[in-house]
Amino acid sequence: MSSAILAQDVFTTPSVEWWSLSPIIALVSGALLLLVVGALTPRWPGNCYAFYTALTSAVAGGLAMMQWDDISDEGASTLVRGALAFDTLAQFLTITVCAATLLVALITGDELRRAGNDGPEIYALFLTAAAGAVVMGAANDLIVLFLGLETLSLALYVLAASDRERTASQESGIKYFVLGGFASAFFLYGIALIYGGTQSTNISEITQSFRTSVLIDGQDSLVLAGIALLIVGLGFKVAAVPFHVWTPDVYQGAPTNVTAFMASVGKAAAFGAMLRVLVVAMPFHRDDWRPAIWVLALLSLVVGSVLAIVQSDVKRMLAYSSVSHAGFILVGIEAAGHDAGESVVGDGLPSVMTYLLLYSVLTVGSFAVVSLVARNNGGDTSLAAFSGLAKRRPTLALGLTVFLLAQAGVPLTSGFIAKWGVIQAAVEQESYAISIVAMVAAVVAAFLYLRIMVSVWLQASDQPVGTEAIPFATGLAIAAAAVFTLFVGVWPGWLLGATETVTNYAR
Amino acid sequence: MAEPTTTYYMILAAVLFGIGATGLLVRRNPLIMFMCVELMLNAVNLTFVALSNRFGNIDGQTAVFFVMVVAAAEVVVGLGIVISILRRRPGATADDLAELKG
Amino acid sequence: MLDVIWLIPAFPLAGFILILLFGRKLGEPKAGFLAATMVLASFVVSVGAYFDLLSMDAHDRHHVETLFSWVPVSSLQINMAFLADPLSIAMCLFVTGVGFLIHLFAIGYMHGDPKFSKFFLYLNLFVLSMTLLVLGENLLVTFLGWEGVGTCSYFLISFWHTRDSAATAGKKAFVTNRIGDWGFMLAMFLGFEAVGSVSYGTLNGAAESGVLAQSTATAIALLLFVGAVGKSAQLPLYLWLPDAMEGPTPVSALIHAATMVTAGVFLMTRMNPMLAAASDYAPTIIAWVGAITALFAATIAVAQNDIKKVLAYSTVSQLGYMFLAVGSGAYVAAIFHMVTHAFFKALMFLGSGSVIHGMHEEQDMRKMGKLLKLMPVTASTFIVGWLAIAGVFPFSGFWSKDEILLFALVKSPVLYAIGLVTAVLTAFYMTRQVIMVFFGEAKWESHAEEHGAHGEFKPHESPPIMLIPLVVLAGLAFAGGIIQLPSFGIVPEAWRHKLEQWLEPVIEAGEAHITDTGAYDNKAWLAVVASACAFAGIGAAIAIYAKHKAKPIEPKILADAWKYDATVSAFMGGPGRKAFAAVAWFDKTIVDGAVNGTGKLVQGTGGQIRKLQTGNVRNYAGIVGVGVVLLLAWFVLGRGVL
Amino acid sequence: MQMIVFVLASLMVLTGAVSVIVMKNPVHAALGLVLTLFGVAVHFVSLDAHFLAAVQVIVYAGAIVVLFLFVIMLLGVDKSEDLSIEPFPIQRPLAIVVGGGIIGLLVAAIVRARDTISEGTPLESGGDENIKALARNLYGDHVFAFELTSILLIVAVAGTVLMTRKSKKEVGK
Amino acid sequence: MSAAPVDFPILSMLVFMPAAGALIIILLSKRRPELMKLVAGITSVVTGAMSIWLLDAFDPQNDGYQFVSKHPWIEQWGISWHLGVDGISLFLIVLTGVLFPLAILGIDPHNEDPAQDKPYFAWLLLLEAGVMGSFLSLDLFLFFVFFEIVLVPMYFLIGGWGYEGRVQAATKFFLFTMIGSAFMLVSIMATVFLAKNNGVGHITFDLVEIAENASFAASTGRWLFFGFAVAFAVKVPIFPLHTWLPDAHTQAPTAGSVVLAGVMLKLGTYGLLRFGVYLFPEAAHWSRAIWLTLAVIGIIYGAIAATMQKDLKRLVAYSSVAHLGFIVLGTFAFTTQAITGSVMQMINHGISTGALFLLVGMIYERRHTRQIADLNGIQKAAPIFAAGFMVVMLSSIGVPGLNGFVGEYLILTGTFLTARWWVVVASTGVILAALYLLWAYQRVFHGEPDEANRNFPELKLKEAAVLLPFIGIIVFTGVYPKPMLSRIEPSVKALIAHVEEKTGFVEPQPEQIQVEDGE
Repeated sequence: MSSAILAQDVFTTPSVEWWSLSPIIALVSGALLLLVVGALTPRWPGNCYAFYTALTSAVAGGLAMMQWDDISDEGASTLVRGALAFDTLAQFLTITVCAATLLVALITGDELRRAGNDGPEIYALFLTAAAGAVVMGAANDLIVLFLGLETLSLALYVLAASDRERTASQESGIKYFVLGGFASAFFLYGIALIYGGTQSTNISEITQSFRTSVLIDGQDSLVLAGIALLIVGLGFKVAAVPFHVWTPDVYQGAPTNVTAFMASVGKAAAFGAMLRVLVVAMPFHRDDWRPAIWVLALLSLVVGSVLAIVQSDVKRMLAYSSVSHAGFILVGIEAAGHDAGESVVGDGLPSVMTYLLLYSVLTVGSFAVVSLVARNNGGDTSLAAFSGLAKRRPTLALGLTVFLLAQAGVPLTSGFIAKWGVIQAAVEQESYAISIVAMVAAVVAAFLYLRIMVSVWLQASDQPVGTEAIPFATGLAIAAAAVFTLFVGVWPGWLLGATETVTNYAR
Repeated sequence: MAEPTTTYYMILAAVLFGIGATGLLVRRNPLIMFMCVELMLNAVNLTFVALSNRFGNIDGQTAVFFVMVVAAAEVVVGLGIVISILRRRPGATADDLAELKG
Repeated sequence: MLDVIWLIPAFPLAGFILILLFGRKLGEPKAGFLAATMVLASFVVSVGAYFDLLSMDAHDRHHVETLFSWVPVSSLQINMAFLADPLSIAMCLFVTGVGFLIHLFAIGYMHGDPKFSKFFLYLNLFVLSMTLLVLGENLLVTFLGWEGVGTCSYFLISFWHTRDSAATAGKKAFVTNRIGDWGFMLAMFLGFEAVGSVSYGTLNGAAESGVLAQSTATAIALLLFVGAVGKSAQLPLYLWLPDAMEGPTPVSALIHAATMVTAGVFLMTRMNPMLAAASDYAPTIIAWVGAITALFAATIAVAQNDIKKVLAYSTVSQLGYMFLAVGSGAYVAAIFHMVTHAFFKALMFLGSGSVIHGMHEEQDMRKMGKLLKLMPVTASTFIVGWLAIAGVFPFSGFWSKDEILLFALVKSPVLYAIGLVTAVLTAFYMTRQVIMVFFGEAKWESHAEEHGAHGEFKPHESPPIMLIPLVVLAGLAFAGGIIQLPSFGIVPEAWRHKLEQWLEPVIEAGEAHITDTGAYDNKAWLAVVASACAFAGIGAAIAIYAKHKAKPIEPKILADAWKYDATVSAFMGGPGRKAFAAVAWFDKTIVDGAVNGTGKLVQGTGGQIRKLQTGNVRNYAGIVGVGVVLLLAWFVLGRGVL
Repeated sequence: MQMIVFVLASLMVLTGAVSVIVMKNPVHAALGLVLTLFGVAVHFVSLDAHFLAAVQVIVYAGAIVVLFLFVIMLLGVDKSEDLSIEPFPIQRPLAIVVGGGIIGLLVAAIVRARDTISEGTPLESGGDENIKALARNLYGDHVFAFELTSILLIVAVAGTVLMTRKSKKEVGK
Repeated sequence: MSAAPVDFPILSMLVFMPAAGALIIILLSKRRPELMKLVAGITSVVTGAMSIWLLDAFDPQNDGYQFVSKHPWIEQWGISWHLGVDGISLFLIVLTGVLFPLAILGIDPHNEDPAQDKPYFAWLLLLEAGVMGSFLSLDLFLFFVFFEIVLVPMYFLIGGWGYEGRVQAATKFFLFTMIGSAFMLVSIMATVFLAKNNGVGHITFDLVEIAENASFAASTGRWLFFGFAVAFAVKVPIFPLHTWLPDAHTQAPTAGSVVLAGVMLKLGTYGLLRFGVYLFPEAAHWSRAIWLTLAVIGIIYGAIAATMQKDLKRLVAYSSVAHLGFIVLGTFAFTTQAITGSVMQMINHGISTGALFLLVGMIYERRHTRQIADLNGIQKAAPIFAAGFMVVMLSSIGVPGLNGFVGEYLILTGTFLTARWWVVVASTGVILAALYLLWAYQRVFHGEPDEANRNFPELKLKEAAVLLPFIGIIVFTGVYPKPMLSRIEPSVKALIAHVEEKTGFVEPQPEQIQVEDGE
């Protein structure tokens, strides 16, 4: 009987390129190992969970780097029957995600052990979330992309709510979850409509179908509506106005280390996905989606910076500033939209990639400092808690200043390179208006960073000197982030050289 | 009597989706909000299946399969979060959770 | 000697530096003598230069000494260069000469002043600037001196700066002068644009050779005149000069009578070819401004009671005379009167200084009188000055005034008439002053208690160091006329027109030639008329103030200088100040307000949008939903169906 | 025939859906959801997606809704919610606009594209063809996605554990 | 060509030396505050010495860029580390090199907490590095980097060591300037990309390459120029974008004001010359009427506003607005005299106004007030101090024989050739200058001192030592400006030749009438 079945249909299992998948495998197996062993062993001493997690993500990132050269040699390709793309675009995102995860892991350890609920689950969630993020960036199939998105999101929902001492944490969790589910439903419907228009969910095939048959004057209305809904879903994840509404509340409510993870890994993955969907899959509709992105960018820039300066809670400020940063990145995507799919393309894609990496490091660093300050002020993250930080912990203040200046886009910091790249890409496409708006928004946002710096440097401190103890791991993370920020600010050549290659992605 | 074409099913799905979205906006009970999300997901499923039938292309049904998995996972996590909240403050509605604002 | 012409300014400069460094150590009176010596040295050099020139043929009396290139930028090449020619040397001679005498006087006058050395510091700086002014080979060097003397006069007027009136007067002088400088600068710019240089040689050469357009020449001439009006205290800018009397009396004598205020006249003389090349109305304007100023100031002088104010207004009036001369093309006469005026006006200022000194800083003539006995030297020298300025034969003033009136008549009878009236008034108010101060009854006794400081009060004669200059100046004021004697048919050939022959190479272009006019033939008669006027004035004054034949007519309006000063100040303090305040308000409220407003606006907007962030998850879902609808609408309607 | 099934099933779907959003009592809402799910399952059947129809009934109507009801009971949040009051007056009009807008626009798009949706050869649905095809597709083209769902489930499990595990304090008391 | 040994990168050193000093200070332990000033002093003095050596080694005949050092920095974007100095930037470099040691060694920040010395000197040195870089950069990107980076130290100096309203002023200063830079940044990029297709052929940020080869369409060039112009107009500042200046000047610590007035404002005027006129001759020449008008407004308006100020420091700040109006006037007159005058006036203003702020700072130290109303009769109490103030003030008024006059005269006489009527109005500025400064002087120094001012301390030896260099330069430059002018002129001539070549403009030359003197 069974033999008969086997006889009548020949089923060949797909070939699996294990080596190319190794980064994802590393992350997932790391998570599983941690869960299993962690469940069987008593609580690990010291910071072992954190360092284990950091190590895992380091390994994954390292693997991705090793594969970099293979790609530049053999060129881009797809894996497991076109489920995943294997190109520098994906690898760069993988590296970004892993780097961010590593830093977050380092600050998480100290955070959790202080609260006394250190345990394997959270780290496992971080790792799996990272895996989901990597998948999002590498997905070559909308379904795979969706699954990656959900993996990341579900983990983030839980993590956001994971601090059960603070009701704010749970509130942020439920808010994030409800709205997230809402958004992913739209995203899914978008996939369905695309499927209706192209008979496939595979990006390569989708692009192919457009190449063969181009429907004019809106007969492909299903695809158009699909793109709209996909933009909604992704816009929600990247916190683009008006889909940003969750950001301030969740960023503020979630534990600071989780916030850092959202702002870095979450954004990076979502933007990676956005690039896949819009630039890679929909080049033939670039004139349809570019204006929409233009508007989203504009709104995000303006609303983000304008709302940021009226806040009084630093985490919330950074949340809004992340919205305006999203606006900047969208400017880059808009620029990439001008020549998406062409053989020779401008700096749009590379600039976005650069921005993602640099911003991820920046934001983790900033939130790391915030977590330290908050920890020593009874969880208070209001601006008042920061006043006189320079008198208490000059080094910490210096680190924070570096990150803030970088976010403001002051030269000789990585933030300047990031902004410059994006604006340059936009100007190259002669979209001057949005560039100027972006720069002006940056000035408005600068006021925010100045406010923080003022209270850090120029205001008196009510706490005794040395209130903020700097635990080793967190200190390490902050130092690494700061050094990286300055180093790239002065010597960005190598990074730009690397991002240049992402333009020949798997088609 | 005419056969219902794919378009019929898709329109039905669209309506269902819309109802779900509306529900999420009007209901205050978090559990019911989840249900509304489920409605929206089902609308998507219906679309997928209708299209897969129209194309004679199984991918659509596979997608539905995955959607169901996701839906299940989502509900599990969501209920987990809700439980942990409601355990602390019973009978809380979505409107009660508004400490964070501005 | 000509090639070391630069020594003339160099000596005062040296004095300035020495006193700057060691002034306090030297102290009184060494600093004073040092300063005086330096000026004397310059005088000696000037004399040497004079004889050098004299030894030359009239038309070669022109020597340029270039020290270094000052402001060289491509087509603009300005040198720090000195020009030694009859005019500049003549100026040097009397600037340094009179300057020296006044230095001497000041040593006595400033006795006991805590800032004794600083005073001479300024004086030397002044002489330096003044010599630069007259020696300059181009407009810019002259301007350097021009501003220098202005600055020094500012320092010296507000020398006793703890007195607010002094401080204010100094500021007023500087600012008013600046208004004139505005014209001077524009003249320089125009000159550079026209001939690519600001050196006198080039400018005047261009003017003479007719290369220069008449309109340009006119503009330059008039703009320079604006400068002159400021510096030489003509209408409408004379305001600062009366106030300048706040300064120590030697300063009034040196700067505000003898030298600085005559710089304007010098400048116009120096640029006489330009004036000649200008349209006819240019000199006419100058003549009229001069004439009107002369009369205007004379009327005011009639009613002044401050011994120095009288002299101040008289100075303004006499300067008006000089410009009348310039405008009439009588450059020789202008310079001639400038010199004689320098003598007798310096003399009288110093005399008044001596009186003030003797009266213990009392300046009100109504509290003086009968000083002839107590201050014989002062009195007698002062009387010489009086007769000179009144134009009594044969005092110096007689000759110079005659010259001017002669040319004025040729220019226009009206101007001549104004000149005569002014002459009458001059004689009148000077007589009035002499009577009030030196004759009549001693009113100061009644004021003795005011000076009760050293018991019984008695005015005293000044020390010899102060009297010597008086005597010397008196001599000059008496005999100054010989440098420019008319013929009258009796004066021997060799004695006539010395100054005219001397200046001839410089002013030939501009000098008006009147030998063929009727006025020239009746010179003698004109002289008689002038003398008659002088005596009329003197007589009237004696009748009123000595014999009390009639009540003095001193209307308030004259005492208040026609309310002109008051009006201007009222305008400055009122509408002018309001306008300035309005600008400041505009800056603070509108411009800066706009900037800060923008900031406020942004924050306000933030505050509004913030309200959308209610914290309620269903509202958030609503916002997202709206976003979805809009996006869909764009794609489906915007790009799709429609 | 087909049409009648379609209409009836659609009625089930819509009534269920509407009752989900209007029923005061969460339990009733859950039952409305069940109705919808069944309706969808019927549609699946009439669209030859037999396997999915089965899964729909078992997993959805079975597991998920039961889970819902279970939680409702467990937490005793079954007391009916007063829908007559709406703290945000704008919320409901907004909801109508959003819902209506979404429906309208999607329908517009669907209708506009009705002729351009390409017609393919229907899948043979006799016997277990459907499930076989599904299986091939699942373990063939979508094997990676299939594996990925495992990670998704791990997250769900770990997450729930983390969420519902009593923290030391709670254990303490 | 240049006398400099090729192997010694003098210009790069000028930038790195202060930066290195700042780094050392940051690394020093803050328990040794006395070291901070030492290190700062040494590095700044060495930098100053190098700048003076540069002055000596500079070849006056050569009108090109000298001591050029060029290394690729970010190849991907065609950006290189390209430094060079010519007659226009030379004296700004020297001024920077001289001003900073004086500000660092001569002015006491009055830190009640000695630990504060560390950041103070570090920021100052960083500022010096940034300013040096801005004046030396010949690469658009590089220039922008330095142009922006100087904001940060200045922000912290004002905010950290300023007076009562410091934070507000610092923020205003920072944001206002950043807004300007926002436009410039976009403009820079657009320039580069458009230049690529209009003559340059490849992506490069090299100033010289673009300026020499690129040829933009008139309208394009004007837009690009506008972008740059906004940034510089804010920095200068030009009416009506000037309102950050009084606040920043008034609130900044003395050293900050000195540096701000001395060199930082020059970033704007220098930028207008180097990146406005040189890069977009057509646009600059086309828009000159606007600039001249704004400049004249600035002159008159600044002077009038200054007259009505009650705060001495604010008064000096507004006088800066007027003075910079002159500089802008000369810049857009397009004649050798005017532009040479402008460049010279940049230095003069740096010296005189810098010195004025120094003196006002001393007054504040003694009396803890800047209100003119609270001060009087100081000349009686402290004659030497008053004398010093007087000299500096006269140079600011523009009295001949002092530096201020030469620059002003050149600007006006040069501008007269191309914009006569603007000059006629602008010249009235010299009257107003006398008015507001003398009035202020009278109120502060003249009169009988009251109780509070009777014991106003006389100028101390240390203060005199700081003041003397200023006065020395003031007098020397006024009497003998030739060495300066002869170095500036060739570069200016080259610049104007560049403008003439790129536009139809021809510099008017007054016909030289040669009359052999004296008949």
